[in-house]
Amino acid sequence: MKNNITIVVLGIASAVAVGCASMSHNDEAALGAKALELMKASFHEQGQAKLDRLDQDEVQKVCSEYNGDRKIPKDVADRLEKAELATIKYPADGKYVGDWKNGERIAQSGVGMQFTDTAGAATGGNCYACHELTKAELAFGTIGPSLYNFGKTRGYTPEVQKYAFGKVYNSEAFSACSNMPRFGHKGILSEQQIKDVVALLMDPSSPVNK
Amino acid sequence: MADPMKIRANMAGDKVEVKVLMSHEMETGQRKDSKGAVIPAWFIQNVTATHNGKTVLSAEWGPAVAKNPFLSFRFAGGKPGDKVAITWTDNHGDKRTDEATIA
Amino acid sequence: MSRINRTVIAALLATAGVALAQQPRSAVEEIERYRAALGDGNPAELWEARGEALWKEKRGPKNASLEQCDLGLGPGVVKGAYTVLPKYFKDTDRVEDLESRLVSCMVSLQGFSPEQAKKDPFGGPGKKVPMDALVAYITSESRGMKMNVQTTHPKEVEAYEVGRKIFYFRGGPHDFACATCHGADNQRIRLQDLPNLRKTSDAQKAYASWPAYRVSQGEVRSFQWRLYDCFRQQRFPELTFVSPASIALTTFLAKNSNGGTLEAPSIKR
Amino acid sequence: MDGGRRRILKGTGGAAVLGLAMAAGLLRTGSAWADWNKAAFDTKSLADAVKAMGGGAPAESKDIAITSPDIAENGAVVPFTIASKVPNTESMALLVEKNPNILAANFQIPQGTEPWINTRVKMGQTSNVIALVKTADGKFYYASKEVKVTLGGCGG
Repeated sequence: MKNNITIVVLGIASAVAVGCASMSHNDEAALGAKALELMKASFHEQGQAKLDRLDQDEVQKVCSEYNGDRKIPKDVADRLEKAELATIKYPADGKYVGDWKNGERIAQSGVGMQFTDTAGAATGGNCYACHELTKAELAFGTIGPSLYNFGKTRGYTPEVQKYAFGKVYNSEAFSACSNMPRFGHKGILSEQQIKDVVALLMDPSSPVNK
Repeated sequence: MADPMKIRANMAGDKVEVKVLMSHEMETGQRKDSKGAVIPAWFIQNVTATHNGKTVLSAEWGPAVAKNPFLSFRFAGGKPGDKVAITWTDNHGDKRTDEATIA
Repeated sequence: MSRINRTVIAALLATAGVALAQQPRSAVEEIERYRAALGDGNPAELWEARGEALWKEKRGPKNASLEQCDLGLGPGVVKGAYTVLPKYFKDTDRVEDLESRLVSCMVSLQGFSPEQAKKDPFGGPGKKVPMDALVAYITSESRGMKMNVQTTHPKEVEAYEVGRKIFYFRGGPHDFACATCHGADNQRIRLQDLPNLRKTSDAQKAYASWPAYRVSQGEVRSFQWRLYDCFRQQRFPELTFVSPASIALTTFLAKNSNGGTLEAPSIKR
Repeated sequence: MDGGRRRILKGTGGAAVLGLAMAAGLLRTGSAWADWNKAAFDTKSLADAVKAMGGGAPAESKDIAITSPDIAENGAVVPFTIASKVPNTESMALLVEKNPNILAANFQIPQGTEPWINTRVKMGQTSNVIALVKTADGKFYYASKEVKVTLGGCGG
């Protein structure tokens, strides 16, 4: 291992020496391995957050590589989206829309799954952190698009309901390397909670559609 | 033992502008610790500022004053080189006085 | 506030004769006013004063001060030192940021064990720790100076490149990486502006505004704390204080801020 | 905290408990009480606060100015400047309507000191904030403005 690191460092040094901005794939892979090794030694488990949170799945691995100026190739994106689409468990009862009032609470709440949070306690979706949803809430983020009038503009159809459910369940199935968490796939929100968030987006009486 | 205050006193036209930072928790008595026990209130109750022995400001504070309090005020009759002294007393009876020279 | 409420209040104020000087400002403009109003009178000054006293105080088993600590510009040089950190140090044979360098000096000069020196990395309610105060003092001595981090030693190069990988590393239940929130221009989380740390101008402004007095916590927070709490919110495990990954990531971010003027300790939400 | 104090006094009255309460800093002894208007700091409304300060109904005044941002990025620290042009202003107080207790701070302004104060208070939620002025002849005047408190940061 020690020899490997030395080689990596030499590789970097030479790359820098010639003023080369991009590195070869091999250098990147070796650096990635080194970074992971260093991270495993630099974090410790606390509360519900164990070290296995640093073990990346395929989406995390691929999307860590294709970042910033390196855009994900279309074939890789297609492959990822197809695999993620297969993970979505749509409600057995065929109903996608729950209670928008509860959905609003979920959209407001950012608690859950941090090492300071109680394990197993109800988690939020924190939708407002990244999205505009209603006109009443001024403190909304802009990492994601505005979802104001989501149902009103797209139509209150079963197809849009199903899409909204799937998107919240696993965003990577529709847009590879999206920044949005895979709320259903990763067990952040329950099926009922996702239905409630869908209601916030799709219920005609929800403030999102006012 | 409380930390010293940070006091600035500068001429602003014909008046002295005083700015003071105090080191204090200003605990409201409404918060709970991680075990659910109420953290007792602990806050500055009285602040007095004097210039040449004369009181130029006195204040009563409740726990709603922000942690590590900041206070600024202006008074007439001071000149560079004069001393401004500030004293605070908290609800534990702890007390601290610091002094600054008008610049 | 609803539009109706605003109108009612505007009417009330108008009745009271307190004329609204301007048209209602946007939320972002109001937040700017909020920040500006706090700028004058930063409680971080209380930490700076405490840190300066601690720097000169004889402490530890060797009953020595930190005044001979080499922070990167030679023993005892405090002014400007923060602008060259993180940096490779020959005596410890590794790259160190300010906090890890202070730990090294507490060990070598004052005779503390590494465990003792690292025991209380961050302050909290009713708990003042030397590290926060020392960090506030030392950074304040570089205020107004330009960041100037060099990666000439191979270990500095390695720290920078590994730090870059960590910046883009997605993990945890939410798939978050540093880049999730800090990889694009002009984004906000809730009302907070998110600097794009891939871009020089944003990186300069962001890095050079730490450490900071956080009004929400009433504490001066170091850059080690900034990373610690970002990773907490990323749902990662707990970042170990002055760990190699934290120093590597700091090297990446600090170097990207080169040329930026240090405006720290600052005051933040 | 004051609610707690009353509970202890009414609920037990035992000397040992009182001793403990004192040790815990819930109660205070000594003369400092004299120049701290506990009754006023216990009130929940503007009318009660003025009453506790020995006044009658306060009148709204255009000669009082409150300067602050309309939106606070964090309720833990909200900066305010209050200024009075009311003749013979003797004291100025800052009140936050929706805080657990309305009165935040009260400043005595002697002759020669400008009726102008800049300080920072905590706000638990979006609320009206009131600047209350007492004149030398014992009359009370006020002005108010709403300040919104937002949820900051990542919300987690």
